[in-house]
Amino acid sequence: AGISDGKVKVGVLTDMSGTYSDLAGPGAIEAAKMAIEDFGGKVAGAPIELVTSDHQNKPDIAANTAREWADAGGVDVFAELVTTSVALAVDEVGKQKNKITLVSGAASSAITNASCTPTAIHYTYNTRALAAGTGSAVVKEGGDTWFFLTANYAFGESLERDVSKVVNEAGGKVLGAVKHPFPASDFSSFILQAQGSGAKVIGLANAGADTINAIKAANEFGVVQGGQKIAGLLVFLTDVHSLGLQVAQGLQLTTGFYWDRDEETRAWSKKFFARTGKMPTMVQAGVYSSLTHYFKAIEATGTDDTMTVRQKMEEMPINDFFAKNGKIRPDGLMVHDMLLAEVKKPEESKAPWDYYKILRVIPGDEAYGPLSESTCPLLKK
Amino acid sequence: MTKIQARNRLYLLLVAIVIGLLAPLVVYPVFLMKILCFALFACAFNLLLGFTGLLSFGHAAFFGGAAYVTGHALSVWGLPFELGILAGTLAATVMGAIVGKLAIRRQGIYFAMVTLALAQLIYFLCLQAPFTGGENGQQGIPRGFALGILDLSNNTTLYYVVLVIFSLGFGLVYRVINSPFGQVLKAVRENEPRAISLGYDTDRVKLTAFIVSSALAGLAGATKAVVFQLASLTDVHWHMSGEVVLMTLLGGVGTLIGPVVGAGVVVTLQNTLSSGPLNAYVPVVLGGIFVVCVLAFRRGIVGEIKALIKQSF
Amino acid sequence: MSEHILETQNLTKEFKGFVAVSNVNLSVKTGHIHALIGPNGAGKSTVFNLVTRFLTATTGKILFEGRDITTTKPADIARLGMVRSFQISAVFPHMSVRENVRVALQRATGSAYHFWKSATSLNELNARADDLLEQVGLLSHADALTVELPYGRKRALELATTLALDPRLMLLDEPTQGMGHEDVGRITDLIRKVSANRTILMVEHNLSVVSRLCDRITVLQRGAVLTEGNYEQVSADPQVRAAYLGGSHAA
Amino acid sequence: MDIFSISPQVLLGQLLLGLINGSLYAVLSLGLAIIFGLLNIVNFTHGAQYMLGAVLAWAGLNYLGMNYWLALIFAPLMVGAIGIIIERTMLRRLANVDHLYGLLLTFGLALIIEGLLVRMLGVTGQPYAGPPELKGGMNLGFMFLPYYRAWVVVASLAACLGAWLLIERTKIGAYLRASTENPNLLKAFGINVPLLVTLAYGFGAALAGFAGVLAAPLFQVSPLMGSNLIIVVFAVVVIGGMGSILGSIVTGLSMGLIEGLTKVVYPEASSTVVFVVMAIVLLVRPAGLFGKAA
Amino acid sequence: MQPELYASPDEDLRITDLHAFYGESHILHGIDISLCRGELVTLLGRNGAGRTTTLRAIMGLVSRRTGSIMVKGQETIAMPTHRIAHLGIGYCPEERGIYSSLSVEENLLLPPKVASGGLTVEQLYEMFPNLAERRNSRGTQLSGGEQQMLAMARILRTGADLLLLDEITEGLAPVIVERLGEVLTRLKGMGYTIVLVEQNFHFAAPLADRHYVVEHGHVVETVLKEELKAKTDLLNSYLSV
Ligand SMILES: Nc1ncnc2c1ncn2[C@@H]1O[C@H](COP(=O)(O)OP(=O)(O)OP(=O)(O)O)[C@@H](O)[C@H]1O
Ligand SMILES: Nc1ncnc2c1ncn2[C@@H]1O[C@H](COP(=O)(O)OP(=O)(O)OP(=O)(O)O)[C@@H](O)[C@H]1O
Ligand SMILES: [Mg+2]
Ligand SMILES: [Mg+2]
Repeated sequence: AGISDGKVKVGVLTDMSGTYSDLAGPGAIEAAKMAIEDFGGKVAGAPIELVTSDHQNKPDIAANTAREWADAGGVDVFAELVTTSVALAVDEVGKQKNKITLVSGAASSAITNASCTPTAIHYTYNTRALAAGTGSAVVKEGGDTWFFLTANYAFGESLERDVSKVVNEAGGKVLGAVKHPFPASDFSSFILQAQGSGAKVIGLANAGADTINAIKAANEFGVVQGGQKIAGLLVFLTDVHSLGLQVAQGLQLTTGFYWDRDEETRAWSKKFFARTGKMPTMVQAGVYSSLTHYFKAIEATGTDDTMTVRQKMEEMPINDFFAKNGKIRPDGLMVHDMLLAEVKKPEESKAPWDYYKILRVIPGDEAYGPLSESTCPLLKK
Repeated sequence: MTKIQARNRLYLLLVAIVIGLLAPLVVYPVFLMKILCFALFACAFNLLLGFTGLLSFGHAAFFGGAAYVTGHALSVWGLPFELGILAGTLAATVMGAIVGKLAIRRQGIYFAMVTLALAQLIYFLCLQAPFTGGENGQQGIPRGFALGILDLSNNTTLYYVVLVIFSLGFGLVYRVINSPFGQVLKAVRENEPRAISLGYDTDRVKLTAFIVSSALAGLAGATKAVVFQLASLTDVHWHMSGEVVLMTLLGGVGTLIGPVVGAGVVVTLQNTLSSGPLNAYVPVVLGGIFVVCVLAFRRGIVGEIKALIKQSF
Repeated sequence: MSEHILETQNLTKEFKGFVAVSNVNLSVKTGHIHALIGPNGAGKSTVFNLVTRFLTATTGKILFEGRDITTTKPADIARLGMVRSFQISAVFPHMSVRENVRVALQRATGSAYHFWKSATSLNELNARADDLLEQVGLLSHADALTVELPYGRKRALELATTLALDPRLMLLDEPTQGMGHEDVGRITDLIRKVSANRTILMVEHNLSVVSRLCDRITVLQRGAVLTEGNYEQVSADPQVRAAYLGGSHAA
Repeated sequence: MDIFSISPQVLLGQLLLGLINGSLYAVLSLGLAIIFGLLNIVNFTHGAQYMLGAVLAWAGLNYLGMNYWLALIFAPLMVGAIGIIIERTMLRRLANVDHLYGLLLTFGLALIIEGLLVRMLGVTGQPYAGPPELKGGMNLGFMFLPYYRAWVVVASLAACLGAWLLIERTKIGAYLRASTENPNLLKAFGINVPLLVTLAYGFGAALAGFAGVLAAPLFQVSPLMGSNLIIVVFAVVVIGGMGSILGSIVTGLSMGLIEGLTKVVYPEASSTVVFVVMAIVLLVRPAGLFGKAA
Repeated sequence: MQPELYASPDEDLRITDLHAFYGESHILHGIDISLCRGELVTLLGRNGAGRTTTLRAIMGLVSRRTGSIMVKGQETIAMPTHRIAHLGIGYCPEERGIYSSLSVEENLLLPPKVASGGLTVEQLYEMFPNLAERRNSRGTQLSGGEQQMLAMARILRTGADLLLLDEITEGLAPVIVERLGEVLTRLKGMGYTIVLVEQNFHFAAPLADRHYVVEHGHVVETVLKEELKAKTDLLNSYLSV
């Protein structure tokens, strides 16, 4: 088959100015550039090109750009795609136009279940993994009664659902939940309700600014002093960075990647830091890793024909700074080890961005669950 | 004089038609369709703002609401394309009738605020209602076939269908403005108590205008849903209401083709900016345009051009 | 057709305790030019507003051609054939003078909601519009933009618009207000001319106009009817002089 | 959960929290009402000005070591000054065109200010530690009340009262209303309307900035913190009756309470309830609760 | 330039070659008028002649004006409106300009004092009893005539001693008109300087020292009190058909 129109074109669709621009955004684009450079700017003899676009968190804009790139722009692969609505929209386009989509930023496990497509790969993390990580870990430590603050939209709900499942299976109990509007600024009232519930653990089934404000409020109302535990179900490094350790300390969270884990991660992250002035989030690292893996598959097959590459990506295990023995399942889910981390106390932190201590490595299969659990229609044939 | 004008109009029309027909050969059809959808939306909005003197700050509700209904009709009920579009438009018309009924009793800023408030309620419903798919929106809406034969999954085919829809909508707006009803609208806008004393039921007049406008907004939304094969919250969000104001203002409030031009410019900007070096500054640039328009050329692009022509005669 | 085209029975209007109109029994003979005079704040405009339903009476009844219209909508009143002109000039400022009149003519044609027809269908009304403008001496300004007319001309235009509805009963609130002598003269003649086949109820402070036009005059004071009669009778009434005309008009 | 399962204590707590947010609404809507009352424009920049107040406080602390109390004075002054510049350079030119344009201009400005700050600070924003003097809180039995929140209520109410007296108890109030109706005639009476307008806008903006500083320790200081708040505050102003000073204050507080209740009864709707109220009020009482019927 | 060169000390108002514009349209084409302290002059003319515009131009309420307007020896052509007012001018506009959002009393108290003197509120209420009666109702709820009274009363409070009055007898009952006549005579006696725009010639005639006939933005005729008899026909030819 060879390389379509003589080059491999990467399209990064991300949120450049909105809520997710810190955890993905410019950093993700930088990661993509690094991936291309480190691969030598060429794959299977063909030059690699990069186009990027700001989808402003609007699925229609994302879909529009994706479609245009596919029809007129000769783009072969889409990457990053933060926030679920965008990911779903672009996966749909990818399916029609037969282009691979490498989802790194979006969370919902639906992407590889009910709404899975033959071309979509969900790479960095998903709600199921977050749930399994934080949920079971916290229950193991005796946090067996939960109360959720849930962002009132698909993501929040699927997160709550997944965690509740885990908690119940681990013998814990969910005492209640309050669905807060998205976005919300004042969480005092919800925190108060959580306190009132008497649950041992307050689970934050939300993200970004909501999580941050919730944690601030919890801190202000002395939740932790009151003997309750906060479990941030989706917390990014950038969130902790902007919260500050003073407030965030002791917070337990699950992440797909942490820059300070070992030599490899440090080496790559330092390079990233040098270019962006920030340490990478798991999303940004995921973009690098997913693209690199995609290039390798092309290198190996000598073609950028979608299905061939997709096949190859599935066959090849992923072993890089980002993932150890990661594998892509037929439903498109990239299964890899996750990390259960706890935010350090200010005095424990020795350097800037030295935020997490890793409590436990959660084996991929435990985190993401067996393939048999997947409800992806594609599997039924 | 008026003869000349009429002739010029005719030429303009012909040029427009030719451009419309040839455009997809040079420009990416889906992009064109997006412009057409927003252009129609803006025209509908301008019918209120420009020709009835009512600033609705909740028109997104009709636009996005219709999109959802059409999406549902096509993907769940499996209706054919035409009926799907019709369903969305009807839904918007009904919403328009209700919102309008409540809102037209107020003037000026208050009208704007009531419409905003009611639109927020509709937004909330869309967020909560199961059939909208909440934050994720409705994905993969089937395009289906027009008249049962034209395969709309082909962008170019779909483009011409959308072009027809747009032309119908635009034609309707034109007709409304230049109709006996249009005259009455103007009178009501100018001096309502006097219009009443002349025996006009001004509330009914305004309501009629509002319903027509929301129906057209709905038509635009419904079409958009088919084009992008998705309906999402962004279309019902109040920012969308703000955007359509921008388009109308930029193009020229109260001018016929102003909104079309405005929509074209804004959409193009959004597209080019988002993948250009400025991609992190889209809101800033849009904001900038707002400010410049309001301060420098309030008549909007078309308005200014008209003024120029007037002077040069 | 009844003898009295308009009747009010114990018409009363209170504004938060303040009685602007109290127990006014007014009956306007068909075909008359009937004037409502009285000192400022006597309640003339309020009576107008009540009769045309721009205000709702606190108590009392209003009969138009024998039909009770106490609760009819203002717009419908106009359709019944009773039209008012305002005390402050009421025009459509950014429409041409001709269009102003045409809008009024249009209502009768019932094309108000025809948003599918072309506006050129209204040109057939131009002839009648111009004819009306002719009568008020505005034909030369037919294509001018109304805002730019001086106040007096605006009033003239308003009258033309009112005439366009060809009402059986016309209520004119100070039709000559703000007009130069020549206009006053013309309007007075005009009113006489159009009164031919209709009834007119007017508020007017300009006594020369009243004396020249009116068959019957009702004098209001503090919201109540002071007296009624023709010009001679009324102007002879000492009460009226004291309350309204004042010294200089004596004898 | 439904209302019956709520213990009175919890309810009390929620109402108190509602009151706290309400007092912020009050300050914001008061500023908005003044601006609307005098310039007759719906000031879409208000949210951005509120955010600026918070950001300036944060910047002052981190770059100049300016403590909270100083920030409470200087940040509003800065925001007010910026407001004055905006009014002088831009709004001024819209004085005698349709008020819609004022709304659109400020809408654009808000986009610009927020957009630029996002590039500078990032969206996740920055934490701002409140004044050490007000650390901790008291246990009211039914809830734990942080001292700082108590302070917010006191400060807001004081600000509102001050502004209200200034406007209603002096002739300024009359000028304010008159100049919206017919500024030219007011000039002809010898009143320097342009100056009046400028100051009023500056004052309104400063109030927004003040609210911003008050809010800084409560929420994450982020460029978008005002963008969603703003339309809620609009609703508050409309409910109170546009341009009605007292109306905006009272409504601000009561909306806070209503929101607080909704957060317990039907939390999903807590950000929407204000609009429900607004719709109802406008239908029943067009001019708003305190507005004089036009 | 030295005001003295143009204005004699007791000259309150001197307008020379005044041109005024509304946007594009050029309304006044060189008006020349001058008044000494304590004089009362009228501007007569057909509708649209430009009398209101003249007054608005003096107050700086037109979009553009050129020429010279000396108020009490000061050039005001470049002054902002509010400063002009503080030279002691009271303006009563044709459209009355009553504020609907203010009560009658608030309307009355609205204009700030521009000079010492001026009538007290009590004096005004005694002059216009209707107002006293309605003092607490909203300005625009007054009857047409009552609004006219209010507009007039409003400026008598401020101590302004140069009054620009536009059609103040409009819509007033004869009794009130008479009373206004007396008021003006009284004011004149008190040394007020008054420019009166009038339709009602019979009202103006006995009061005025001079009549300026305005037509198409020019002063086409100046008629002194003494000449009235002689020039009546001339005047009629200007004012009537
Ligand atoms: N909406 C209102 N609210 C309160 N009082 C009102 C209202 N409208 C009119 N009035 C009062 O009712 C009385 C009668 O008003 P009206 O306008 O009928 O007088 P009028 O006879 O028309 O006087 P004019 O000849 O001056 O127009 C006046 O004293 C006026 O102040
Ligand atoms: N806002 C405006 N824009 C344009 N032209 C105007 C405006 N106002 C008045 N004019 C024009 O200016 C001319 C003079 O108007 P002005 O009001 O001074 O007349 P006037 O002498 O006061 O007559 P009257 O007051 O009796 O109507 C008129 O021809 C009028 O058309
Ligand atoms: Mg009256
Ligand atoms: Mg005049």
